[in-house]
Amino acid sequence: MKNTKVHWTCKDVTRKKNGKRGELYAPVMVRVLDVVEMTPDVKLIKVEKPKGFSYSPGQFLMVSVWGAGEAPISITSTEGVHNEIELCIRKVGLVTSALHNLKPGGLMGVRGPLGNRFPVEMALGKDILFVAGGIGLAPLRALVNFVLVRKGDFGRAAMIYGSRGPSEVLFRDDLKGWAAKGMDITVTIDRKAEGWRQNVGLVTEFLGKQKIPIKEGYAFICGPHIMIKNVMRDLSLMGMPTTHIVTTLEAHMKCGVGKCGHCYMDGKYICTDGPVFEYPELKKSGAF
Amino acid sequence: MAGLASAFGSGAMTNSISEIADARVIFVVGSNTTEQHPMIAMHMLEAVDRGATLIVADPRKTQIAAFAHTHLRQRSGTDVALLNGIMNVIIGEGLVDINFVRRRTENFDEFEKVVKRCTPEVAEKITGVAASDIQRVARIYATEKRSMLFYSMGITQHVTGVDNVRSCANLVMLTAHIGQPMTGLNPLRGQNNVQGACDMGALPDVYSGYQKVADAGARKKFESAWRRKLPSAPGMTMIDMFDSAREGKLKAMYIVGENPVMSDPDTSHVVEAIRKLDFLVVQDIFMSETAELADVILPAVTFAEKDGTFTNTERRVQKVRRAVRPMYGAMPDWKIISELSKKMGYEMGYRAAHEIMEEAALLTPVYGGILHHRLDAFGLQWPCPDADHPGTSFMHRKKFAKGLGTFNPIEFTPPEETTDMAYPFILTTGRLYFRYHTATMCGRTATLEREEPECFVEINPKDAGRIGIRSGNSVKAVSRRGEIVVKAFVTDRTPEGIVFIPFHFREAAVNLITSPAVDPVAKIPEFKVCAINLVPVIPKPGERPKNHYNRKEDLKILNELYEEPEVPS
Amino acid sequence: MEKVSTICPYCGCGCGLYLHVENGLITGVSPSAHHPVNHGSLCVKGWNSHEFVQHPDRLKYPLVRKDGILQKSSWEDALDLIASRLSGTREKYGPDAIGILSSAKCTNEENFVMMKFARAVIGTNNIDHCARL
Amino acid sequence: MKSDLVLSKAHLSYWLRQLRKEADLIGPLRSTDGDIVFSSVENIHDIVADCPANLPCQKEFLFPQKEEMYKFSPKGTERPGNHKKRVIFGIRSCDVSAVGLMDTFYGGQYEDDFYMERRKNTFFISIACNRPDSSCFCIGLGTGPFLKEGFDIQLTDLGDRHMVQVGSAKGRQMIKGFDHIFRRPKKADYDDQYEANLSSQSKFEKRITLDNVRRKILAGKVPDSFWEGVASRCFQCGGCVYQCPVCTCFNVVDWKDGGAEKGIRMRIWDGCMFKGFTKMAGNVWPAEQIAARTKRWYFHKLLYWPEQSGKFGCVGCGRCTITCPGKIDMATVANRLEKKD
Repeated sequence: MKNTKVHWTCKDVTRKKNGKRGELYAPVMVRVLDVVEMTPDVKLIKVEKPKGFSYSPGQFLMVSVWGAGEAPISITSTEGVHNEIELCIRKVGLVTSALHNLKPGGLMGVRGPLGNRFPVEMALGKDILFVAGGIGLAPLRALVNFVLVRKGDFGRAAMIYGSRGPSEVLFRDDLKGWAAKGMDITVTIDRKAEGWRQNVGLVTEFLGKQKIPIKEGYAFICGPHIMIKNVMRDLSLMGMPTTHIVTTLEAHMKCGVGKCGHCYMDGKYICTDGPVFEYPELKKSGAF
Repeated sequence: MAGLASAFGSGAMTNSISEIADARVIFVVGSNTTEQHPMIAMHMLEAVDRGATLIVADPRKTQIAAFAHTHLRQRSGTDVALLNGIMNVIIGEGLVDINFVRRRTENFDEFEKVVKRCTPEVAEKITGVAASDIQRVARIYATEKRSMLFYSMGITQHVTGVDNVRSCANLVMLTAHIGQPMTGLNPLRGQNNVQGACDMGALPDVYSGYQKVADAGARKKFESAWRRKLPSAPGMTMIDMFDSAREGKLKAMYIVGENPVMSDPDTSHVVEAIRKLDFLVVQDIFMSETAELADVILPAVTFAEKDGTFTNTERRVQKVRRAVRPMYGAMPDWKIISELSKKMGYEMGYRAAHEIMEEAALLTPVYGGILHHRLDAFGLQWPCPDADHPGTSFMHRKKFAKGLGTFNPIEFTPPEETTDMAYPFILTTGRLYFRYHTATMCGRTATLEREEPECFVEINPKDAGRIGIRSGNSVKAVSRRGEIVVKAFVTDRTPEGIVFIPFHFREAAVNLITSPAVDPVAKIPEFKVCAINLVPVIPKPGERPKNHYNRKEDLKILNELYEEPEVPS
Repeated sequence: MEKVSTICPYCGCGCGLYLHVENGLITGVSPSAHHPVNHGSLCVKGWNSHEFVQHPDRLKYPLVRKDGILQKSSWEDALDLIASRLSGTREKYGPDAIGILSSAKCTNEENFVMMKFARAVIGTNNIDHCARL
Repeated sequence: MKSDLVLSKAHLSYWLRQLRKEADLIGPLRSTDGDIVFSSVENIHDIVADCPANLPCQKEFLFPQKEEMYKFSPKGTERPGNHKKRVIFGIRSCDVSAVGLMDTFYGGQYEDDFYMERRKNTFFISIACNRPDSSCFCIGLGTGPFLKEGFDIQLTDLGDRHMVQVGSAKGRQMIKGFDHIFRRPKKADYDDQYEANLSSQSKFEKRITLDNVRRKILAGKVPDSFWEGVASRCFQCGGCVYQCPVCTCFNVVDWKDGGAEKGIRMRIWDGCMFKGFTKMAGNVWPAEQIAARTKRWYFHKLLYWPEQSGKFGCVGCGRCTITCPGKIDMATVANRLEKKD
């Protein structure tokens, strides 16, 4: 098991030819196949996969609606598991509101896939802890599905997923499916809610309660900035080597290809150097 | 400008912006200069770098106040008491320039009587500024020779606005800080061409160049040039017009490039007045709240599509040049009015903007030499009486425009609205750096729009603690006239008891709650003082965070899902 | 590429700036290096003062309210309507039943024409602007 | 690759006039207000060739402040594009160096087609700087006043003639077919060039070694309080970013034409000095403090540029010195840091 080579479902993205050669900012129009309302302000939008399009867990798309603008959205589907590209979109601004108005059959523009991927090969044969907060489950879902279809290549998998309230728990079917595949799942909500018999509290309170050996395990984290910061710190204090802690960051982006400068942070472009970072890279910056 | 005119005979910045850097003392009253007139603040900062003393009097801790050597945080609406206190010290300590007062001014004795009563201690009680600070500022200001005094809307937008300005004028005359470079009394005008609009006589009582309509001589001159009989009684100010419309007397209005629905105090009254009109024409570049109520809307052009002149706050008349053709089907305002006049049986016959200026120069003594062909290379500063005159960088040299400068005895009167148990906070309104007026222009500029996307209320940490709010919380601001909901922004920029709300935002139009009180002379609304209460807005249970998916079956599914997770092998 | 020297439309400082024009489109702004007020600087509003000029939200044609709804009109019709309504009001209620608000954003020439219009054409001194705000 | 020629000043206008037949000729002209501006040349003799070095920035010709990217409508999208050929005469060495930095930035892994298209069509005739302004400090950075490479054509004023150095294929294109006006330089020409070079160097008022500054920052000798002091004077005008020939940040904005589904997508200059620059959807503001933003601008130019490309993200043009209303420009700050211990 230890020596099994992971068979990547895709090649690494060639960094130049996105869309037509030379048109860096021209979105490719894709058709919306299905729209699933997950919570009051989160929708799962499934779009057709353009020919020759290939991506890895952790990458994102610049999604574009003419007249509203563009926004970076991480891909939540997994190649080889899903036929379509799935995007999990929370309504927060102009672009995401426009996306929420899309109906099946409508068109949206995409550019990508952009950014790096989760370096999951480093966790081969090891146990993995996923820590997600809110919409942060979306990028991790791609990785979880990736790992679970290659169950033999990895050790145990566990997840802590924090949500604001019961109604905001995303991907319920997936959670159920993962649990069925043997994943240890802890779902927690921030504050007590009527009728909720599950965990209450921040994700950090549940760290170390899984059957994952902290010192050898690997952690993949995504969520709000403050959650990422605390989880990374706590895990490293609990003894997880910092190189085993990986996160993916969200940032304001206008181009997605390292030109517009909006996501620039301490010498790194989140769009091209990230969005996936290992803890040591981030520790240098004051933000973490 | 009424205050300045009654003291000096002319209402404008007496000195020039380029003199600021060489001043020794800069006294700024009621002006958030770094944010509202950044390029003037740049000169002030330069002066400070060269060793000048900067004194700022403003209740709020603005950025310019952070550079001040002395920051006086007087209570809102107590400027007269503060200035009288300062002048009391100047008189009491013998710092008055008595030669200047004797030669160049009148009515000093009356004035002295009033100021005598306002000792620094009395002023301290009213303003909350320590008597020692008042004394220090008085000494600094009076003893340096190159002292410039600046003021802005923080002085004028009060019921006592004219009094405030007259007090400033008194201070300047008392110390002879006028009629020389690097001195003077300098109002910083808010909009690009307010000065020009006043100069050109867009006022109910004067023609261009402040020639009174009631003055038969002036009227005759205009009548003969325009070949029409002109009315002699002064007309209505804007505030009067809306009052008159509400009473059903004013029947039609023609509004050019203004948005009174947003910018005027007590919005609901303005809307009511406009709805009563038989006919409203609005001429503007974008759709505005006022235009939405109009019967006819005419598309005008922006500064980039027309020729003409703007007069800045230092009286500099400068050329605006057409850069692009008028967009779409829009026309310059002067052309529209010209066309309309023709249809109403009066042929103006202008073919270009410079022809209008030629006529204005002919009829306006202070603009006598302001002709377009002379304005390349940064314009000319009026008074510029003839075509050879080089313009005037500082005014009132050797004598005031009206002859002798007049001291006006000013007693302190409290603002129209004072706080009480029900309305314990003083609300002051104003602009933000990234925004401008009612946001028709900056709202369509990506960088500006992004920086301050939503309305807020600045509140002191102590007050915030007392009513139990934190930054980001929603608060309801309630006055005797209405209420708006805004986000709280807790900061010590604003002193205790005072809160600040910017007026640019349509969603939270602060003028729904501001006071309709106006200065009796200048008719400037009291935007800077109004009593309000702040009430935290607590989201009702189930409202936010939205929980309408929190149905029983949902919970059941979730509970079942995780109750007995399968243990991984 | 042309550079047109003009004055900033925002506050009363009256900073000198250049509008950059290419093929009839305004592509940028730069400060006047020797202007006595701004000496090669501008504030954020000045730097972005070009953007709203060619915004598609601009009013494009006269609008006249018909049956309660604002409808597109020609200049000719709109001006005819205004002329007849203003003349009618003046005849019925006298010139002082008409009020005119000029603008601090308009040029001197336009303000002069507005005041001439109010005083000579309408015959009222009811003219003012938002100087007080 | 490189070749040197001499052009009599009497022939300069002839040469430029011939070049103008093929392209839009842009040069430094005197405006109605007396400022020098770069704009299309109508009359060749209006060009002010020997003005001081504090010229407006050439960045707008390659990366305009507002640039239409796409026009969209229900029928589809259209890319307006810019194929206009331009010869820009009279930029200085610092700006030529800045164009080099821009090329690295906008090229690379992802190539910015909007920039590259303009770049491809732009030809520079630069002037080796013999009249540095008091704000200039290229001399400490090697980005001027005289360049050894990186230019298309570099002119050096030798009194009655110009030394014409050709440094690129575009440069060769511009002299092609003009053998009748150029001649090979003689020793005396090189002597004069050396002399011009020497005299220019002595005219610089500022000598700033950014390397010292960088080392100080890296050694942790610059506390945050220093940056807070700098930031307290920031007017948030964005002038430093807008005027910097190396700053490249932009925002992308969609303008919709009323209710219709048509409009334009354009990019406009943006700056890291603005609070909203890093604001994320849903009103999340990562870099709230002005000090953090100010620091970022300096760190990008002083630390990260060298880290990534071996060159400072500053060419010493001194434009921020002229434009900054708070006087917290690169030269002033670097000077203060250099003196600090």
